[in-house]
Amino acid sequence: MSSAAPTTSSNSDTDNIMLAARELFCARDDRVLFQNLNFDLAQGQVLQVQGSNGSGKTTLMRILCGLNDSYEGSIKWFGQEIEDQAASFFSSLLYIGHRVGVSKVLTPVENLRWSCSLKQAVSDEQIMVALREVGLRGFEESPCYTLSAGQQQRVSLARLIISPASLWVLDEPFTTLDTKGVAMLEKIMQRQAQAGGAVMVTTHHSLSIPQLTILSLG
Amino acid sequence: MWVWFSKLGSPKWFYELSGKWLPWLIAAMVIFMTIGLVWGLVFLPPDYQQGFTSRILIVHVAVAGTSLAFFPLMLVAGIITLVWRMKLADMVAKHAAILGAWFSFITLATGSLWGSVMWGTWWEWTDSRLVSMLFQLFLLLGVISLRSALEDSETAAKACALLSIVGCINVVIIKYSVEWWNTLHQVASPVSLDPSSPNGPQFWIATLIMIVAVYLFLSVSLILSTRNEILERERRSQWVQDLVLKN
Amino acid sequence: MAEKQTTTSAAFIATLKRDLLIAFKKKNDIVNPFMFFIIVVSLFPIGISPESDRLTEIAAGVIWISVLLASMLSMDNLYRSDYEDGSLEQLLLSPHPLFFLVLAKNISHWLVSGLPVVLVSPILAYMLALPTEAYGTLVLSLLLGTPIMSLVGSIAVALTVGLGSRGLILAVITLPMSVPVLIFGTLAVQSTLNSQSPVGYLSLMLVMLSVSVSLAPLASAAALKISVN
Amino acid sequence: MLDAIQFSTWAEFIDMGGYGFNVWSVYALFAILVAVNLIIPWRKKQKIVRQLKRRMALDAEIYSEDSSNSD
Repeated sequence: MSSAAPTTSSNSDTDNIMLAARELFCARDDRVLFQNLNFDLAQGQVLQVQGSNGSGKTTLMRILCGLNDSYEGSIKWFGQEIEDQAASFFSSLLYIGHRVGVSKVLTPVENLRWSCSLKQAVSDEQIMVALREVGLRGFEESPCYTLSAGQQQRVSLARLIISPASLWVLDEPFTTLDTKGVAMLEKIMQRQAQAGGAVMVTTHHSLSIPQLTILSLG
Repeated sequence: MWVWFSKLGSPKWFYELSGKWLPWLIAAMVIFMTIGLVWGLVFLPPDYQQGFTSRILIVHVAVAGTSLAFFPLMLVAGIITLVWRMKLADMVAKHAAILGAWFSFITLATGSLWGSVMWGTWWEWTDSRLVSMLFQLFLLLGVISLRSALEDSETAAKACALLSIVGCINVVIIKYSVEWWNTLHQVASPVSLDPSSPNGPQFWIATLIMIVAVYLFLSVSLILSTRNEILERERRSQWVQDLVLKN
Repeated sequence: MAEKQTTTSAAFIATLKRDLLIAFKKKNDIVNPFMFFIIVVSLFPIGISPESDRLTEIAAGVIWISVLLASMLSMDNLYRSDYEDGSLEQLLLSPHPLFFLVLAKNISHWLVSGLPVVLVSPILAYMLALPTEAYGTLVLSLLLGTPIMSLVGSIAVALTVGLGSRGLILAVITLPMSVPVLIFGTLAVQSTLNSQSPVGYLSLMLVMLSVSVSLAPLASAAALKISVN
Repeated sequence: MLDAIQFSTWAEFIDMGGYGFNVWSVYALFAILVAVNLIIPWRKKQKIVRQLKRRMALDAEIYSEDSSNSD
């Protein structure tokens, strides 16, 4: 199995580094997924993680979120260990994984009301506006099992609009989206970068975002 | 290519250290077990109440006493696995669960062989030791089946560690609640003889020797299994490959 | 950026409301274990004896064991759909202590699965010829015992949530753990029948409940983290 | 020492004061416990070593083929 080549993004503005990963090593049973992986994620940056199937993209994303703790190395949040400031880190973090976190029996509004209120107070108007923005006007009150996979994905993306989180970790958010949806998500990500937030995203799409840097895993 | 960068130190260290200790442990085990068994079977005079069935007790008490050590052992291993993430602790815990189930089962079987003479019945719900041993066996089987159900070895290690900790607390609660339950159901209890009823000093010395022998056996068996586990899990590492070539 | 962050209690209430909402939308998950409970209890007189003397003797045990089995069935849904649709990951990534969020899920589970069983138990007790003076004790003991089972069972459910085919592993893990609750629950009823005071047993169950409330969600939270890993 | 032996004949030894079945079953169970839990790990070790050797031989073969092909 090949190991990941350490590809450090060459970002000049080092003052506003949000997330700094150093010498990450992760092995699953017998297989080394990546080793000696270093990268920084600065404010205003969109970092696209690339790599072939099974190269550990999803694992890396989950490690950064704290969902997976079987790794070695250090990950620092604004220069400090994440464990020392877990509350601040988790309230600034928004993660959307392969499983988008949308309950099928609930309506989009009910889903968002819960998943957003885990982090911040949210009003129904905010949710309505966000749903309209992701193109789900008219679907607000229909249970999610009546929606298509792409529409369910859009429900989860509405959280990006509502949330004030400064760090977005998005694992394959484009897979079920149509071309309009892709353009919309790119726009939202760009807006986040301009507002001083940061995005980490895995996808095989080539993104047209000016703030883009690429991190390749083996 | 197969460079395995994880912390090799501790399993390798254990493998080498246990390799040095093993012959001595086996020798001690053989000596103690021979003395205990020969004494128990040939020399021990019959008990004034129990006759020759006191010979059952020598073995039964030794196995039963030792089987109480498994959950505390798994508790400690579980805490080490969860807090310090030491792989070795999980390897020990994995085989402790299996060996513990064996011990619990043999305790139950020998206990009922003794009971069939002394109580006139193979199974006695009013004996709290038997009942709580039965539930200890169930809990151990639960840990074993959880491990076999989980595919990812790291998840399995942590999950079983947590279940062992919960299980250990539970075994204690079960033990006391079953004892309590029994004090209330002992109206028609046939238990006139306790395994701990007075016996001659010879009996106690023989039992003590057997307890030491059984603990030695436990250590030997656990060490052997753990060494196998190390070889399997670390099979990619250089030192295991060197070791195999030397054999 | 500095928008209002929720307090832990708001997140707790939001989780509680959401789980109750899901439960009411998926009525089968509530109704089936409940029906199972009633059916199992009704099978005992047919299988053992319709004589009321015999039934009186076994009533408390039958109800308690049926409750155990029914709660086992309903338990399975506690985290599974959340695990499958990814909501569990969102729960784990909340800035609030996981203890309270897990507790909220356990409470909502008990409200829809444990409480109905407690409420219907006097009717079943009547059908099993339990003397009237023991109804109060039975209901109280179930009221204290069913949440303990939800809380402790939650640990096992959390440990097995990642398994594709769980089969009966949940029962194998959880049922032995419910022995103390079963013992004290039935002893309380029995002592009332013998015209003794059940207060001792009930207070012991109260102790067990408070220990479970304070420790079991911690273990469940740890188990969820392990399973989602 | 020999005085302490509790039996004068083999039959007595087997009989164990009438409890022969129980006493000998217990010792048999104990023997099974000890034997199984020593033999299983011992056999397993032999199996592991055998498998490892085979795999290493196979790896070496593939490696030498690879290097000869690349020449």
